[in-house]
Amino acid sequence: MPRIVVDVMPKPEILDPQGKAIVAALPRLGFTGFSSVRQGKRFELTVDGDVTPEILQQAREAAEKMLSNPVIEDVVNVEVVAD
Amino acid sequence: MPRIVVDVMPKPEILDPQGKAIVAALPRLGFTGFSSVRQGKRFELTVDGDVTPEILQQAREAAEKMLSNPVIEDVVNVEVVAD
Amino acid sequence: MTETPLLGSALPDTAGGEAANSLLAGARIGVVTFPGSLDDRDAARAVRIAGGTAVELWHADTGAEALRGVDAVIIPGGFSYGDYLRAGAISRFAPLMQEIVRAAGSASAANLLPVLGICNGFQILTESHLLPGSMLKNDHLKFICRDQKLRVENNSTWWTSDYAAGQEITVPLKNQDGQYIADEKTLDALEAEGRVVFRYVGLNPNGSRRDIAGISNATGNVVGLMPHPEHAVEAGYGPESASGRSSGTDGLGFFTSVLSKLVGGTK
Amino acid sequence: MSGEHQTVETRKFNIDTVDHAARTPETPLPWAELGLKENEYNEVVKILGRRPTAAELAMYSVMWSEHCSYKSSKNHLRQFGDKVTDEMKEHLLVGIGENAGVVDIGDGWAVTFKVESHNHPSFVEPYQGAATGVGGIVRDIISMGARPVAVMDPLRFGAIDHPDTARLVHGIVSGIGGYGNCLGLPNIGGEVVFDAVYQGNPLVNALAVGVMRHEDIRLANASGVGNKVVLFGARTGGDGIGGASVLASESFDSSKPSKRPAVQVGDPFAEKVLIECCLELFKASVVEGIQDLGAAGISCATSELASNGDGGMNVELTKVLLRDPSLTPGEILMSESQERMMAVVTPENVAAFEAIMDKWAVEYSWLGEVTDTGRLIIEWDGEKIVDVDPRTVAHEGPVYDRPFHRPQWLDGVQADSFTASPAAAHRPADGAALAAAVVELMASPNMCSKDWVTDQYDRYVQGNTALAMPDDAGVVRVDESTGLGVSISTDANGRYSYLNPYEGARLALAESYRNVATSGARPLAVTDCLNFGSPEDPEVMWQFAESVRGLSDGCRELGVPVTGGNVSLYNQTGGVAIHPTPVVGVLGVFDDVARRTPSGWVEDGQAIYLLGTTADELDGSEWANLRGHLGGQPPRADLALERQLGEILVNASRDGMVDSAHDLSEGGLAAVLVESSLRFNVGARVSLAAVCERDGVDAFTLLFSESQARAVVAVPRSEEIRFTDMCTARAFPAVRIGIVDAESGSLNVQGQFELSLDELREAHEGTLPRYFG
Ligand SMILES: Nc1ncnc2c1ncn2[C@@H]1O[C@H](COP(=O)(O)OP(=O)(O)O)[C@@H](O)[C@H]1O
Ligand SMILES: [Mg+2]
Repeated sequence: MPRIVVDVMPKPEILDPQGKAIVAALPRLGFTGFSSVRQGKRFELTVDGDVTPEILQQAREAAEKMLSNPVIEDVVNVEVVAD
Repeated sequence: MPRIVVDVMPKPEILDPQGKAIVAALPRLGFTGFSSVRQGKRFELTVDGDVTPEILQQAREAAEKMLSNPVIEDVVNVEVVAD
Repeated sequence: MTETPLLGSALPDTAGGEAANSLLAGARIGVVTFPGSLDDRDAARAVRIAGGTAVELWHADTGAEALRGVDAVIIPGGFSYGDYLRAGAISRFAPLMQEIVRAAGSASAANLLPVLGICNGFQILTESHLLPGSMLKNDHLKFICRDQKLRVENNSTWWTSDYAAGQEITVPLKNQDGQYIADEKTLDALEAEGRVVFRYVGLNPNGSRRDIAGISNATGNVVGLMPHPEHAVEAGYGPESASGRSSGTDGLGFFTSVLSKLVGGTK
Repeated sequence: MSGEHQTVETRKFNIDTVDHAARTPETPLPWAELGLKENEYNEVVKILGRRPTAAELAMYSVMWSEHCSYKSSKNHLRQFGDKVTDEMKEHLLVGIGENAGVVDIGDGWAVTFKVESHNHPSFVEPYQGAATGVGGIVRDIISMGARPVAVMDPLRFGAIDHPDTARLVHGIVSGIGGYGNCLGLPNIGGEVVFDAVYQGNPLVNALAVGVMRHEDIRLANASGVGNKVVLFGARTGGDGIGGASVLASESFDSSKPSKRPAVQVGDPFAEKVLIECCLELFKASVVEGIQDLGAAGISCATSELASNGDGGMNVELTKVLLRDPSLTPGEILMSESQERMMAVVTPENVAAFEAIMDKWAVEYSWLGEVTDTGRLIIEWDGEKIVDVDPRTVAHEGPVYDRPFHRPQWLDGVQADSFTASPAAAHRPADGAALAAAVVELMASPNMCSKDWVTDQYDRYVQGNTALAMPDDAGVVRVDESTGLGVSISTDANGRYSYLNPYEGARLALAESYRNVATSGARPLAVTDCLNFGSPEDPEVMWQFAESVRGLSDGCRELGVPVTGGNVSLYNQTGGVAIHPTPVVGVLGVFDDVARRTPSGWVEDGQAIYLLGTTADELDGSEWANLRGHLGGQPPRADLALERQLGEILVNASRDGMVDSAHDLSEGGLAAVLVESSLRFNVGARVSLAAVCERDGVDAFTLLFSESQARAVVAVPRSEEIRFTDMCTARAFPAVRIGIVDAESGSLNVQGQFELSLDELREAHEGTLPRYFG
């Protein structure tokens, strides 16, 4: 079944405690090549039938209205993934 | 600066409580085209210099070892994103 | 951890009691502190109330000395490293955890370190693969704090020997990510081997598979559970009991169990 | 870890230096956008003798804001100090003016506590707003040198069925829990009130309490010339300076667009580490002065530290560790990034300080040092961008005597008494109607069980919680060897204050005091958070003035001082202000918390006594509220009577004469009978007849009136004579109204009704889950 992926990330100017905790821990495992990490959310919405333009529009709206908090997050990506 | 994106999703056979809550709430906002939702994580790792094969390998390992827990999650994607 | 004087020993102050006291006090139980540990001082208090000696262990210490020669270890509750990524995901890589994993899981079978993981400690033990399975967010997605009834399903572990098999106890439960999960094969194996040590009774507070509240490893020296026995060791500060006034002390048995096993020389 | 190596090359600003400002007096500055009034800006120019630099403008504008300067409230708040008696000073170690007040609780122990608001941020972003509210008040407590030991959260929401309420309830409750639980602070109480007046303006107040030894008390001052100034904790980002983006170009000649988040995001993990590392600093005695960073960030911390100390400080601003390198100097000064502290350290202690930071992996940077010049000088890469007398920034800001007058509409409101109104027409009279009324009351949004909220808070952590929700007060043990401990309650009733702000404030104090005494503790001190509408509205200003007068008079009558608190103004939507809501927190002390009194019945056969008298005081009551009525006068506050009742409750608890006690407040006797039954699922048989006859009221009034200075206690049979003798000796009215009944599983009000505890529980506990899931 087709899916729509929605990616939501904390706004760049907003503190991201999750990312901060990870970037501090990575070197302990010997991973030293990363200067910062940000942690966001990835949603996969399964569509019942075909991904019509209306459905995609619904996903966009849901992304803005429910899946993200516009005060602190940005929707960085809404795309259809075939299986 | 270049970034590596790591996507982690709950395993398909695991009931994802957050996804369940979302799919229950969507119709209340008039979004009726989706039969299921799963919520995973998206990490953006910023690389200091160039994304060498070694760095990408580090990201893959970090994804498997720390960013995900194989009992409940799959790493579904590790890719380089240019800015 | 010893900022304020603690209440005296919970053991009866009889003639024999004193000898037993000093004997118990000889048993040294380590309590691990990670950045973000919250119930470390509470766990240390529980050890002392049970009559043992609590020893502070620091997450960043390295090498075999990091364990400071303790006879057993408690990994307490809290939000180590904020638990932002997954509960326990980062603590697992702390240097001290490497030592604990070595001492508890891979030494010669005769000499395994007893380890108790409470709440975040349980999560850390699963992330470290000392215990199978993992934890998801509670099915209702909220943090929950309540007095929780449990059944002790297995009283032959290092941490449950002072309970009767099937005994029901009440201890506080408080967490956000407490839904225990493992695949069916693992769950069946846990059941078959008697490694389901505690089950929720009455209400399953988080959707855990098969009402599992706590489990052990195959040798019974490593036990993890979501509820907090260290918050039910002192009358007046524990869960409600029939007499009101927070007088429940059902959690004390965890700490007396390991102490009596240790001084009984069964280690 | 240290920021000594931070490079400045990447940060190119058109720096507005002090010299530049002196040379360019005509440059127009965006003072109005930054919230300064024209007269205030002119005052700044007068103080400096020139136009301010951009950085100075940032400092003055934020420090002279209502929030930081208390310019509208200062003149009134003075009464808290002016009315203090010697009795009230007895236990006071640190009074108003520091980060939080400190009281002596004996045996060398001291307690600090304070309540603060985070109302506006919580409306915009409920989770983070509430979370950072907890974070901010906890840092106030740490900066006094104390270990935080508990938090409380008095909350006000709009109507329970309004479409926006669920968003706020979910966000705010999980924000308070998310931060407090992660810090390891037990939540031991608070309030949840629903009222349409808070629809666009919920109130999120947070209280924290901390304990320390007397010798550990720390103050916010920078003394000792040559001592080093250090900033530590989280990095500085653009948090909370959304409105200040006009400073994006510090020369004001270009219009570089700037997107600064107005919302602060909290990192409770960072704060937990900060707590532990500060306590280690205190234990090792390596800091001379310390200040938390809250509103106005570095502006506030540097100017207050300097102004409270030897008067001078030099700071190099490029040393500040940044999360967002594009911040301008003015923005850095104004940023409200969370989880930061500033300290003053002697040169000898620098190494010890750094070792403790490194142990906890806390970032820090040395910004400058203390001087005796009387000037706060801030440089940017060696160039002077601030040169001010710190007192003019921190303490000598504008003070307004805002005009106020009693609203004309108040006469009409006060004349509209509930009992005479059409709303009271169908007053329940027979047993069946009274039973239905009791169930309706106890299921109503304000009187229903708050478990749905409080179950999301950890009340066990630290292992010292002796009482918490749903008892009258939260109680924590301070000294494990003796049982010495404290009890705290917070209360306010916006409807009472709307009807009569002077009495409303005294009533809030009375209830909080009564709650603490009911738990068995001797009340010692007060903190308050005054939530009001716009001070520029003379009628709101009058409500404010009356409330402060009432609270300060009340404190004098009860002999307990206000030790600190917070004022939150401009709580209104459109032109409509919230009800005046003076939240009052009272702290009491126990010699041994083992003696505390829970609010529910336990032991079968114990005698139930009602203390105090009941009059027809239904105006402003929960019952009138249920019938949509708000008018008349609130209940009479007789604080001498409250004091007497308090003494009886405290003595009875100390001497083991009562096993349970619950004070009467919102919902009156009806609420107490139900709550005391449900607490441990133990019912009772009571009779109202004797009290009705003595007080000349009917059963309905006795059940629902909100007369003050009352409580219900359960007395063991063996103690009855001693207890009644004590009441008689003090001439305090006490009537035996019934018996605890452990078998029946019901609340039986003889001759009126019998309600099963199951039915009551379902009604009482079902409401919040029904609305919020
Ligand atoms: N937001 C909250 N956080 C924590 N505890 C709360 C909150 N709201 C209510 N409570 C607790 O629920 C109980 C009942 O509240 P309330 O009826 O307002 O008490 P009281 O009338 O005695 O002041 C009290 O123990 C109170 O502290
Ligand atoms: Mg009360």
